[in-house]
Amino acid sequence: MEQIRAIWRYGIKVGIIGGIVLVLMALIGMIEVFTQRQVIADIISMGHALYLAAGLFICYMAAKRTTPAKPLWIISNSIFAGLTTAFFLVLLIILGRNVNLRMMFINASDLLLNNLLTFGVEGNSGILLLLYVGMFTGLITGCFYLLPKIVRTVILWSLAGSAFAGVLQELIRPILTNNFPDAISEWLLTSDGLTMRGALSIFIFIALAIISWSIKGAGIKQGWQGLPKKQQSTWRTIGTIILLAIILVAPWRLGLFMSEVMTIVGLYVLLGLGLNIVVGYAGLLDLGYVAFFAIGAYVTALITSPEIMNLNWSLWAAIPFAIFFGILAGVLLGVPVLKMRGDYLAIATMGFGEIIRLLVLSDALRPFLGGSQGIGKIAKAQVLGFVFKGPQEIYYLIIAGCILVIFVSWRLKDSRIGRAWKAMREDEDVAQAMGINLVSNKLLAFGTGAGFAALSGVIFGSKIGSIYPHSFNIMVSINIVCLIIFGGIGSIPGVIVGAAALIGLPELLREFAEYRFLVYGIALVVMMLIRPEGLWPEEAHKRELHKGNAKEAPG
Amino acid sequence: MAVDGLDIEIEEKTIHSVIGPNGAGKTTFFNCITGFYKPEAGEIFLENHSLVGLMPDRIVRLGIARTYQNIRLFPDLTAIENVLVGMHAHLKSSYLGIILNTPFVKREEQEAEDEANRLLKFVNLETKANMLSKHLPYGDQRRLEIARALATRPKLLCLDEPTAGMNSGETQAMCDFIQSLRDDLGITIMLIEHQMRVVMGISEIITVLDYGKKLAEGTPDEIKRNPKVIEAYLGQGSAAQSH
Amino acid sequence: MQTKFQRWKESITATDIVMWVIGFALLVLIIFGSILTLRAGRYTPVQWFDFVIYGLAQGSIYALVAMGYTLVYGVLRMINFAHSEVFMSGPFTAYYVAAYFYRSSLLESHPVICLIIVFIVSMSISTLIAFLLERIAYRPLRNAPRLIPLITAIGASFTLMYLFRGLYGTGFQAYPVWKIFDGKWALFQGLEIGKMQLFVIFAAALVMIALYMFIQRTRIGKAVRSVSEDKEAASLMGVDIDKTISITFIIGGAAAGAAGVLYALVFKQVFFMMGFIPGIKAFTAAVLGGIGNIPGAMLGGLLLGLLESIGPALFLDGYNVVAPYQLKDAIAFLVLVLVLIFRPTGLLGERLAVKKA
Amino acid sequence: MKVKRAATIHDGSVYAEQLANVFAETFKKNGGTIVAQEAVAPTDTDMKPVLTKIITAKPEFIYYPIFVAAAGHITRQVKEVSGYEKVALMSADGAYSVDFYKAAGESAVGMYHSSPDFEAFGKVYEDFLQKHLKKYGEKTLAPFHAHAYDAANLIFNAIKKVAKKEKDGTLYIGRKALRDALYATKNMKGITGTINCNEYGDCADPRIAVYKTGVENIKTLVMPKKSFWKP
Repeated sequence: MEQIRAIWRYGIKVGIIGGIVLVLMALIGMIEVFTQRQVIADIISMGHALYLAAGLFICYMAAKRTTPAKPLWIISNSIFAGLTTAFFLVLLIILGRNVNLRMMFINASDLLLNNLLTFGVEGNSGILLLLYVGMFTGLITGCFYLLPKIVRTVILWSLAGSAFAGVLQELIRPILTNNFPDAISEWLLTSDGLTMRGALSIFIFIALAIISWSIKGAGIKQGWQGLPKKQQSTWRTIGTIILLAIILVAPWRLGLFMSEVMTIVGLYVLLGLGLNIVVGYAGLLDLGYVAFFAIGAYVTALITSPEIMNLNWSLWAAIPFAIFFGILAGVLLGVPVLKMRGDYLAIATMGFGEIIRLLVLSDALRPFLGGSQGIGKIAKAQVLGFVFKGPQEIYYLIIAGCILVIFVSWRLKDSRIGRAWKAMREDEDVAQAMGINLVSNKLLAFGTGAGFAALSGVIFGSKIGSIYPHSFNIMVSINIVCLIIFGGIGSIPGVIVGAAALIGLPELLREFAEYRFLVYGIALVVMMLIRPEGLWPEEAHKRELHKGNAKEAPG
Repeated sequence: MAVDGLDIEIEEKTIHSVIGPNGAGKTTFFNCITGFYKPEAGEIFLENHSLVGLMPDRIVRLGIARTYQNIRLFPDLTAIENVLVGMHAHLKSSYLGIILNTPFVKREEQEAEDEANRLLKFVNLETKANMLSKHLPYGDQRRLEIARALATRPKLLCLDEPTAGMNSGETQAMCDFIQSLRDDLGITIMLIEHQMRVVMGISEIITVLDYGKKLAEGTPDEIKRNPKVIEAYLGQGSAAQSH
Repeated sequence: MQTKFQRWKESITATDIVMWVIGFALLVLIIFGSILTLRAGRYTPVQWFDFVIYGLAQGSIYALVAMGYTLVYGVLRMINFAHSEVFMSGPFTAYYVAAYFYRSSLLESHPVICLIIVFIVSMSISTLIAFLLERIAYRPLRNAPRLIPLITAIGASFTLMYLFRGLYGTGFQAYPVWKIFDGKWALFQGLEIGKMQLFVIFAAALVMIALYMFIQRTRIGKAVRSVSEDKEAASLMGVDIDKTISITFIIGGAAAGAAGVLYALVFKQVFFMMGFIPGIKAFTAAVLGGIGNIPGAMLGGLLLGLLESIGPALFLDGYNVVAPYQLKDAIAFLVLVLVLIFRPTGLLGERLAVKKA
Repeated sequence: MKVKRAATIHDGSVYAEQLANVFAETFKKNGGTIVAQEAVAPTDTDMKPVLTKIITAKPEFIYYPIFVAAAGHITRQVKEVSGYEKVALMSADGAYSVDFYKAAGESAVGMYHSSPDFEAFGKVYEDFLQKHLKKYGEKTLAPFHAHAYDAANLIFNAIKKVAKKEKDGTLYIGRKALRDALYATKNMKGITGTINCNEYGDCADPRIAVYKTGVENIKTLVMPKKSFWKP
């Protein structure tokens, strides 16, 4: 009996969850909005691609969950999952016909319920079609699951690659047209989506790449490790030079929009590296970090802008002052929170951040800080007549800042001070018992982090030209904490990857701004559930995984 | 009050054990010495230097290191990093020097790493230097904790139940190891222990605590014969009732 | 032998002195400002009384939300950042029920029954969301490092906020008015108290007392307390940890749902971001009172409400500061920081501090 | 209006603070006194304390040019604070919309709004409303619509003048060129009137009127048609 129930129970269980998810996806309007964007021109829209992909994923999960993993049972469970999911959508459609759902759910439009969800077929035949599609999705997924693993990986990655190319076409187009002959972009893209041949060629290209890597990859790795040390390091130097060259020419080859995105990401990298020292190394959860960013920006504004103090200094003169005041503020705000731990520290620092913002915003201090009108006319940096004004120029300022900050973080990381911070992060009491002065080391961490943030504030002020208190709200601090942990806490490349993923990607997908934070939130949750160590974790962990695996013993 | 009216003197280069029933105040006594608790009255001296009121990190610099009853390593640091943290107080690199990577910093880091490796070798962990300490086996963690304490270059090393949770073979190895610490490195050792066999085997002087007070003190042989100690250990129940 | 005083004197460090100087200076500023304000006599006693009532009404809502933070913190040692969305989800959904009652004029004829139904709907939605939140987002991370669940909670908060935005739209929905809460009750000597404020204070107190009794007196409550004391010991004693944690979330969710309706009744507007600011305030309140401590959450909530309502007028008006009410949050946070400086574990948070050492 | 004592509230946004300040200056010029200048946060909900504070200065008139949510709270809570029985309320176009009526409910009856003078827009505006109704099936939501429409057209025109199309399809729009083109706009026929820009970039046809909300406006959720006062 138990055996027979296994034929359908996993499918229905997963299908119910899947059905609810898909109904929600439809009701929040995601599918409708996304159908306006074509992935492959005139063949499939993003909305339907998403809709189908979610269905495929649900059926795949059902297939995976099936415990006596017999082929027939897997397929039947997968079909059941597809059918159950489709059934939920059918319920939604029928409900929508009889009740005016829009009273409550503003996105439950007629178009969605009677056309989009049923793939353009209206009426009862649409409902039937939906059920058929559910069944077929299940069937296909079930069969797919039974294929050998390598085939599955190849197909999945290739599909994902094509879909990604379709979604990010706006990004790909200028890259292609700026750097390659027009024929390539015409082959791949039409004005509103990939061409069929383009999608196919991307699919085949990725598939070939994966297959060849799986055959040759291990050999290449071994060959690399077999190289003498000296040769390895020459190759590494060459690689670094090429990377640097790419970074340097990037803004001019990628166009204005991408440069703008890169400057924003760069600013967050600066901020992230600073907070990484406080949170990642020293383990002090600081939710008021934006205050130092604000201090950097405001000091710059006061010194260089004609509006309040009328000093009109150059930006270069402002940088040391801004950093000095940033560090000073970091230390001063650090003193009162020295004895606090964990969440008390988090909330106290958050309070500080908010106090700074409210003071800057307040009418009471308006004559000195500009109040809600902010401070405008902040100077741009200049070197020998070269003005850092547009995003493409500011980019270099940010790259220079990033290199400086990365260098400092990297030097500190494996030094006496870095180790002291990490020891405090792990166990404050024991760290103290090992001769580490908590007061000075904590203040050092706060000061360093604040200095980085202030530098970032200088560049931000100069980039925007005028600053307002609203740019420095608590969401900035929260975003930075998220990107550090998303990238891998305590890891320098992790910060860069985290900033690119959490700040850069959403900027590129601005058209879907409505769902940006939803996706952001889901990404955070899913990431923490499946890969809590982050995208690019700290080196020690990796090093350890390589060497320690064989010898690992239970603790 | 966990500890009251305690008067202990520890001779240089001895192995001095502190024993007593559960809750006798042994660990509290340790915490007072190492600065985690501040005694309300009384004095603690290390070579004529008063320790009362000093922060734990100052006390370590003066030469008292400790280990913990329930191992407290830095779990997400590698073994060698744990040891290097112990050296923190003896390294002199300044913030600016580190960033500029001055020759002094380079040399000091190299020397520190060499010394850390020597210490790891001393505790037989040289092959596991790059493993995260949380992944080390239990016995290794105990020894690593001692290596970390040694890295602070202590004059007095306080070991809080170093053999807890070990089988008899491991316990014997640990006893030999503790003795070699004193013999090879010339460090004074203070030991909190539960296992009588360990205590009687390696210590030169034993202090018995009960209810935060000193019950007896002397060589292992004297302690074995002391009637008060026997009562405290065997007649614990009756003693408690009579209070 | 040294005296206790000498010992105390020795253990003071430079940073302590700096802190005392700063704290003392701020206290002097606050007291001096208060004296100036009182001597200026701009406010009548009736107005001071009003300030207190407004503060208590707002504070009791904070306190109810803070209960959720504190309970979860007690059992899981994590900031449930998404609790503000639990607070939002209930009343936002219940709005549609309330609007239906209003349209069908049931609200006119049976206001009390409608109110009860709205409460029930709101509390059950909030409870459900809190329960699912724990099951999906937090349970798999029970043993992860401390920052991981925090990020999950932030992510869950975003997800919920924008899910509701997607479902119900971005607009402000206006809660219908319950006529029974209009008007004021006159007390003696010209003092009067709004019926709405009275109801909010009363209802919040009722819910809080009920929850407190539940935690203190019932078996389940004991399980919750034992888990927050020591998880391992509790599981050895046969307490089902998973179930207890679920129950904690459910209780916190119910309190948030009730708080949400009270909030919607007072302020009449619901929208998808309504939880964010009260959430932060309530968490601040929980920390102020000593997080993990239930009476602390109540005390912290009321105190924060009072500070926001009285603080700017009392402390700043005497100095003739422009627009003092713009700084009300700054005052609230400043007091929080002051409290944490002198009592690093909040007003009633002693217990936890001892355990962590 | 014969008021001598006024108070202003803004919400820390550039828009509201400017309006409040301009109002204060004009009011003082005309012989009135500003008895209190307060500010709230756009996310604030409990306005009763700040209202209690303001009433101690005994204003006869409160101007709060802020947005729907906070303006709704103030309008509702004014009725719950004693001393406000005879105080006139006025907001600006930031809260001049049907949404505000929903948020404020019946408390909004009798309050004033400063807003662009819709009557002055004339025929072109009526046509626009008709088109909008046809296209989106609902009425316009905020009073910004007319200005937003004009502003968008203004910018489109300017962009057309200065934009250069590159071969990859990216539009390059010189920032300074765009600004110059914008500021140089003269005699554009918009729905809010004839638009002229000055060298500071102020572009609108500055015709502001004051509207008064009546009982039937709240009931039917329709904005008042006739202006109460016009320059």
